[in-house]
Amino acid sequence: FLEDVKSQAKGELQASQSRYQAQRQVTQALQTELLELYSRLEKEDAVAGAGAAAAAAGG
Amino acid sequence: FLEDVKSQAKGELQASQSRYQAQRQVTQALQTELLELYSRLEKEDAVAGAGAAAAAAGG
Amino acid sequence: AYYEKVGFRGVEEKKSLEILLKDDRLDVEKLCTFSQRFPLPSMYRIFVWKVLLGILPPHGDSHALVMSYRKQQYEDVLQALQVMRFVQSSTPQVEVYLHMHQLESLALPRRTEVTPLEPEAEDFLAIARAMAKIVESSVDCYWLIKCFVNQYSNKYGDSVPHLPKSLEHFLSLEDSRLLNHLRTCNAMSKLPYNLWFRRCFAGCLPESSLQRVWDKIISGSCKILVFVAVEILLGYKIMLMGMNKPEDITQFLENMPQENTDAIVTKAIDLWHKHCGTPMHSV
Repeated sequence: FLEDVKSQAKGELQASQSRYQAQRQVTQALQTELLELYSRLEKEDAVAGAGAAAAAAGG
Repeated sequence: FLEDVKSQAKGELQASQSRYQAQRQVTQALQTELLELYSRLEKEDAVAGAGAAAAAAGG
Repeated sequence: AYYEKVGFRGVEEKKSLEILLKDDRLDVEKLCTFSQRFPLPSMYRIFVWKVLLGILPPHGDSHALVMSYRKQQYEDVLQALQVMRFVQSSTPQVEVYLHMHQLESLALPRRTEVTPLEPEAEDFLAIARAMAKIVESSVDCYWLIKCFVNQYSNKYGDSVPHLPKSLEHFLSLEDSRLLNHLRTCNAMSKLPYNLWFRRCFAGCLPESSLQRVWDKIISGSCKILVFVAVEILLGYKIMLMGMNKPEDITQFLENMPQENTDAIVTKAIDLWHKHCGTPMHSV
């Protein structure tokens, strides 16, 4: 009977842990995506900045 | 003793659940940030597009 | 009389399965044995698959709680993909399942790179398409696809490369003339092994026949795949004997007629029991 209680608890804990792990993988995926977006933004800002500087020098 | 095992199992499950909740808050925050970035990028793209169109019309 | 006997057996089998399913704590081993020996009644199939694949734990009392976790996990992953714009309302459901699985195994492709799908992803999609026709609820469907694919590669990954050899062996026992013909026209190395042994006949057999094969895979045998392949070859022997180009043979088998597949699967299961024995633990 004790084994029974233990195995039931184990089943529930495993499912709960799997839900937690998925959430961690979601975090990683979101972080990767954010990093990519930030580097894209930085590049665009640099290009825009260079463009503005060139325009100012030309004008 | 059985009560002991049960309460230990319950404790472990609760710990797992609260880890999940914490991780979930992290992903929620990341998702919000991501949504903001997307809308910023879209605005910049729109501005850049309009600028390019104006330049083309002016040239 | 034959049908009476089969019908009677069917009722008896269903009763013995119902007795197994009444337990507070399901005996997974006995459920495996049952599924290896008998066809699963369709009303219990999805439930039994979920138990055998560990989506549901043995304890009935935990099922509601565990299923709520499973559902939440499904929704969490899906929501993240929507926010990341990997998934839109126009994305076909099986591709949603694929991206969810990729995210969960940390293998989400970079979206900036438009790369053709890996063969594994194509296999996943084929299995997902078939599962989606068998299972209605999308939460159940995703979990079943994911656990089926994971179980298959973890448990049988090492055996799969040997299945073509095994097919050759059993075909030589059943019909050496057909085997010789296939060898002579160099078709043995070009049989649709991916479709048969990596996709487990998803996209090859109609779902009504396919699910009876998957019963055996889920409950612990990948060898059944070999016997299904043997019976397909035997079933279309006359056609195959008339073909000499290996590409014609492959082409025919990849687009196999869908008519007699139930009979093919029944024969395959009999042949499998004949060669590999029927599990005889008490049920």
